[in-house]
Amino acid sequence: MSETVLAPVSAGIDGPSGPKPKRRFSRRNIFVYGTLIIVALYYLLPLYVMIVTSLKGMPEIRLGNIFSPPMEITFEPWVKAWAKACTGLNCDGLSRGFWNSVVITVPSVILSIAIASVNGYALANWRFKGADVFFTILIFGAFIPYQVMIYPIVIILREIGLYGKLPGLVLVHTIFGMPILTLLFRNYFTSIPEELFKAARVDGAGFWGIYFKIMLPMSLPIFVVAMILQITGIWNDFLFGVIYTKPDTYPMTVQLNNIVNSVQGVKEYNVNMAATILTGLVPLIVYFVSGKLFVRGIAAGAVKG
Amino acid sequence: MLTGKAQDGVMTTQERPNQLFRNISAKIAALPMIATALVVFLGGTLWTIFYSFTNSKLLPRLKFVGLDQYERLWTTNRWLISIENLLIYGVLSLIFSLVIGFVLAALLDQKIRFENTFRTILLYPFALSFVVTGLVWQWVLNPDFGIQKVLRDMGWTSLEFDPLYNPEIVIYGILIAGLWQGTGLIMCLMLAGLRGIDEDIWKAARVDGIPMWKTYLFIIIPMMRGVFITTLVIIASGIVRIYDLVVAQTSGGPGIASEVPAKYVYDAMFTKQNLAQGFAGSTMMLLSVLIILIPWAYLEFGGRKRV
Amino acid sequence: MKISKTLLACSSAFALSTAASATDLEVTHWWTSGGEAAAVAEFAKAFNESGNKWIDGAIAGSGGTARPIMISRITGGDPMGATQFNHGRQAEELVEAGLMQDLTELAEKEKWAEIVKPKSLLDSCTLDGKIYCVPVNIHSWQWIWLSHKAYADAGVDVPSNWNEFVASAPALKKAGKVPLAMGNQSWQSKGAFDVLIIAIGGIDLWKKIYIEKDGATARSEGLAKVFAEVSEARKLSEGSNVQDWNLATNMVITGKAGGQIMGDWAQGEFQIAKQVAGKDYTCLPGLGVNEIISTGGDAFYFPKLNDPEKTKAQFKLASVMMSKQAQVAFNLKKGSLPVRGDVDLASANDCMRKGLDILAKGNILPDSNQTFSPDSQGQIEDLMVEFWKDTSITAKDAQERFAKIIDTAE
Amino acid sequence: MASVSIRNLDLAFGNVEVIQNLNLEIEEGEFLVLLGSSGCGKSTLLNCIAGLLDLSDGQIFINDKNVTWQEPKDRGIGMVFQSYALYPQMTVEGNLSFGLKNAGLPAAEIQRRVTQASEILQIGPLLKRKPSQLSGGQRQRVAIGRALVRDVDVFLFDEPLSNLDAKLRAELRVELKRLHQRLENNTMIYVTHDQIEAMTLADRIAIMQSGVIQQLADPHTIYTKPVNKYVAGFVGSPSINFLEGEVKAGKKPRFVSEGIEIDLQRYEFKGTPTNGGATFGVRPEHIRVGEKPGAGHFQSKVIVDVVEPMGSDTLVWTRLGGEDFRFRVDGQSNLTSGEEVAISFDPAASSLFDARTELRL
Repeated sequence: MSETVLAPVSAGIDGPSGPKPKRRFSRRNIFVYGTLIIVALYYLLPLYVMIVTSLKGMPEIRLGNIFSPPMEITFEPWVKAWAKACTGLNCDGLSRGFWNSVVITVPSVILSIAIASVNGYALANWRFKGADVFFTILIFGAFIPYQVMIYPIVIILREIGLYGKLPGLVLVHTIFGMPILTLLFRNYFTSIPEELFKAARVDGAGFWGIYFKIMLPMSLPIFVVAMILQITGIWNDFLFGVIYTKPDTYPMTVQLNNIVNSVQGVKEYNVNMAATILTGLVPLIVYFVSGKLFVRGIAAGAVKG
Repeated sequence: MLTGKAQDGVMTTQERPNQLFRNISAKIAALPMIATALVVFLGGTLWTIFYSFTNSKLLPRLKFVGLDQYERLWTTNRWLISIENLLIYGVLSLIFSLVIGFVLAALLDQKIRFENTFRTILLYPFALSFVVTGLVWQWVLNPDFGIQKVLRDMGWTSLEFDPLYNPEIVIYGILIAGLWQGTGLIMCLMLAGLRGIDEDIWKAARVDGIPMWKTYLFIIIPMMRGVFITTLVIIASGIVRIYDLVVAQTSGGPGIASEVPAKYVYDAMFTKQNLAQGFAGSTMMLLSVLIILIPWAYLEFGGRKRV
Repeated sequence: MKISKTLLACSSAFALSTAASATDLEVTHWWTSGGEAAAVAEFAKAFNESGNKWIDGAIAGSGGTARPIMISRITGGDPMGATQFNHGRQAEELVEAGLMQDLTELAEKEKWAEIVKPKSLLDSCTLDGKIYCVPVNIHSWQWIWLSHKAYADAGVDVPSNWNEFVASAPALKKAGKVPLAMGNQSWQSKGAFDVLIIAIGGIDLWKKIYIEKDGATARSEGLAKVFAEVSEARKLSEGSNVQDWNLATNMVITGKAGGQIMGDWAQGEFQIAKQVAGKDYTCLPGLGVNEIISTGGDAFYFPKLNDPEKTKAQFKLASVMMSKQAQVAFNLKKGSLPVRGDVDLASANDCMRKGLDILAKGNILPDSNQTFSPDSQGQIEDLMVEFWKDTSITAKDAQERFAKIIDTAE
Repeated sequence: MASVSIRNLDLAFGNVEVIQNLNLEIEEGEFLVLLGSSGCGKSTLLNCIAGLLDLSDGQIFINDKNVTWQEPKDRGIGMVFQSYALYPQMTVEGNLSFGLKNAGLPAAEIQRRVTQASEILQIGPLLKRKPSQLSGGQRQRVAIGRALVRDVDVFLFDEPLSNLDAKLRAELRVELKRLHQRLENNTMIYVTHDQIEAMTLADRIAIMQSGVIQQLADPHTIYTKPVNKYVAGFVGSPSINFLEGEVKAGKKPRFVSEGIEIDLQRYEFKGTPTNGGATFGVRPEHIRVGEKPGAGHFQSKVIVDVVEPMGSDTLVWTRLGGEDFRFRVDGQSNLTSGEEVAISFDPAASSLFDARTELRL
């Protein structure tokens, strides 16, 4: 080391010195950014089409191509989608469904996460006999197509008297959200050092004490992940929404389906697209706002198998 | 020592707690899970299998017909096409999801600028429901005003690009939409996995002069076993359940070229009012799920022991 | 408190029906196209005038989307006040399970047996001598709708029967039109096939297969001719990239397509588009070959409810639906024929008149919904949609598969 | 009166026997170190004592109370973990008082104990900080404090110093010793794989291997009179020299190996010496260089192979009896490789093990 310092200056005078120059347009950068930009365009294309179409009038849609920007911007389709589009005799668009979706989503998200987090915690830290068996069945449940389960669920809900009521729908969302959420929480809690759990036990905290005072405050990242998954999942649900609700409590997705499929004369693509964007707005906003937390949360242990 | 097992402590004569009541809070807390697992998933499955041996129509009834439903199932063209479609879609979706997801994650992991923007763009489709995804892509792929028309207007008049209206390739049209919606999440999972890899590994590989692609292929990917397993569970469960996307995009058409098992089951149960036939289809689906799941359970619980 | 309650009860008991306390009744149906919605609004209006309130539970898509929801809700113990089904056997098991309201008393009081024509409609509603549903309209499948504009553009005359239609197809194709508009949904493919059996194979062939379920006939030469014809016809429908029937109809309305084989409900769409029969479009019952109509249609069922007020409203709705005014108003908008023989459709248009004439002559067939179980229907639908859309299936193969379904049909 | 008593303890995970029929009596106020390499079952044993693991069989008494089936919190123990296990979302004060709050102690009492503990451990100024704002040493102090405030009779330490750097480790070691002297009535059970910690802290050391206690004795005995070859090899740094050979019994028992013969008359045999294969062990620091050997001492000339200066002293590698042989000389020594030196040692300070049973002869 010291020898290099003392080497004759002339030896290195023309050689590299100082920070290594960074080329902005190195081949690697062109490849990385080029690929990403192309992929990003592919991903953005449908959104672009949706937005552009929703701002056009019907004549323009019929004539032009779907990728050209609107010549004349109109918000009429948005107004119509939100407040005027008809299904059968109801002509109040999506507006009615918005609050219904909120009313369905909020309790479902809270309950499903509450239960799944406790499950994951019990599975990770309080392993009891047979826990693995139940967990395996639960994961099996993640694969069961919802359609297959409609009939048994109808019967179960009928037997416990919750069919057609909001608690029933909340229960259904909780049940079908449970497998993946439990997996996430279990993996996360497993990644928390076990000594922490042991220390808390020595300190006299019980099952719930440890859960609420130790585990919960440490689990913000995974709760964010779970919340994002559940909000989008439940908000986007159509099947349960349509089967387990009534017209005046239809969630937004059911209204969307109704609007899109109620063709009166010609298909109003602009209204359909506006309705589609409006319906997707809540989960989209959730993603745009908390996308960063989402990745961080997943990185924080959710994926450690 | 002096004390036999029979002798208890000097001061205590406590009963050995019943095994059932050990960790009683944990068990009570797990009750919803146990109930869901047993009543809904296991119970529902057994119920479904049980009634698949009957000839229930609109309502379940106990008139047994043996394996008739299965015989009919496997001689029905639509079911066979559904299975074939699921296989094609499943294999391709699995491969492409993993490859694209991983490559995108690796690109995002190059300490690039605007990482947040790119990630948001790649992830946003996941926020949209399958119904919305299906509609948008139905629209983009529509030959009368979608990509085909645009390209033809630009002068490429001989172009045929109507995947949703060509029975031969319709399943690929659905795949395009499915990948668009799902790879963002896979990318996120992979990215999280990559971020969990020790920086020193990279340094070591760099010092050893191992090319980047080799480092990924032979060092990083094997280290991400856990991520891959979670990802596989998520992708595979999505594949088996595929339904909404097909309904929104093609309704199984043209003809029955894009039918999938879940749709067969649903239609059999409710449109054809032949519950038992639907249950037979369900049973076959559940069976195939088990085939996927058993290796997973083995890896998860059999492979390692926690001490 | 007690007194006021009694008073309330009395007042409601003595009040005229129009002044009865308003009861909300949720009615589910899958009528969401323009013509359909306009028609169902007539029922709603008539029901609301009776002092009750129609809560509209339209489920868009088609019967295939809507029926699962309806059935789930009824079996799940949270039924609606009234629900649409097609004439026939779709609700059979629900009735058997005792989930549906018995309407016999009302029917006898209002003498439905005498006014409903043809009587077969009421028979479909009857199980063990009791009546469980209200037929509201007669729909027939056996029509082809032809666009004058399309033929004018192509420079050929509007055909007057199926054979002329096939002959004119090349000219249409040349003019960039789709000769035969056809939605992608399976029930449309099957419907068109059924119609072609009657037009090409004749009525007896149809009866042999669809009523007697005779497998040998299904394998016969007669049906082979039909299959051969369909295998040609399917080429005429290439290019109609739409799902819904009314979008296909719209292709005819706008002159993008030459014609469409579709039931008389298509009429409502022409009406909404302000097109005039004979001037803008032509309708040919029985495809201009065998003039006969099937008497399918829609019926309303009333699931049993616990609330006596609602039950009362249900009977009211049943009565309203059968009433003369509502029948006329509804069917004019819907483009279907009324179920009562004693109403005057003075304002009926050309096509409806044709239908009424055929009905009066008694040239009627049952609908396949009445003769087949939904399961068999569904199997035929699956086969037909595949056959129409996949030209690689030969007529012979398709016929054999069809015959197999008929063998086991219920 | 035994403070902690473990009787016939068995523990198995599935089919894997981790601890077999283990018995251990620990006196009140004793500082017992469980020493062993990783996987020997020492931490498992500690977890059993804490009640964090269910045993398969046997009993555990703490203060003569059978606690076999009791919850950790009811056993009167405090525990300190290797990774500190501080609750990250709580302040130091919160960490210290968490257990007390769970026990339902009045606020004033909690306050008193927290203050007292923080004084003892000199963490008073840190009370309002979060664990993430503390250095490793500070964290471990807090972790010890958390056990301290519980005012219990038995402290359990699970490798508490392993995550610290060498300097801090030495500092905290002394502090632990001080703490033990101050709390003279408190029993401490300390798990470590570091023999220096064991030797410096312990009243008694239990050396474990494969779930079995090999030797339980005071550090000096362990060091000078290891019961078997494993213990001899495990304790001591640099580790003991082993020579393979055989014992020739008789009036003048000798140990014979390749080219050497050691007179065993000064060696204290446990029984009567018999002929047979044996391992002879002598610690590097017991070897004298260049001095005139005493009566009955072994002496030989060896060639220096490698010299490892370590500052205070120097380790010299050579060969004897066909084996690597190490000895320790003064740091000032200027031996060089290839040099010939005369060495000697006293067999009385050595150990001899049966080649087959590996037990001390």
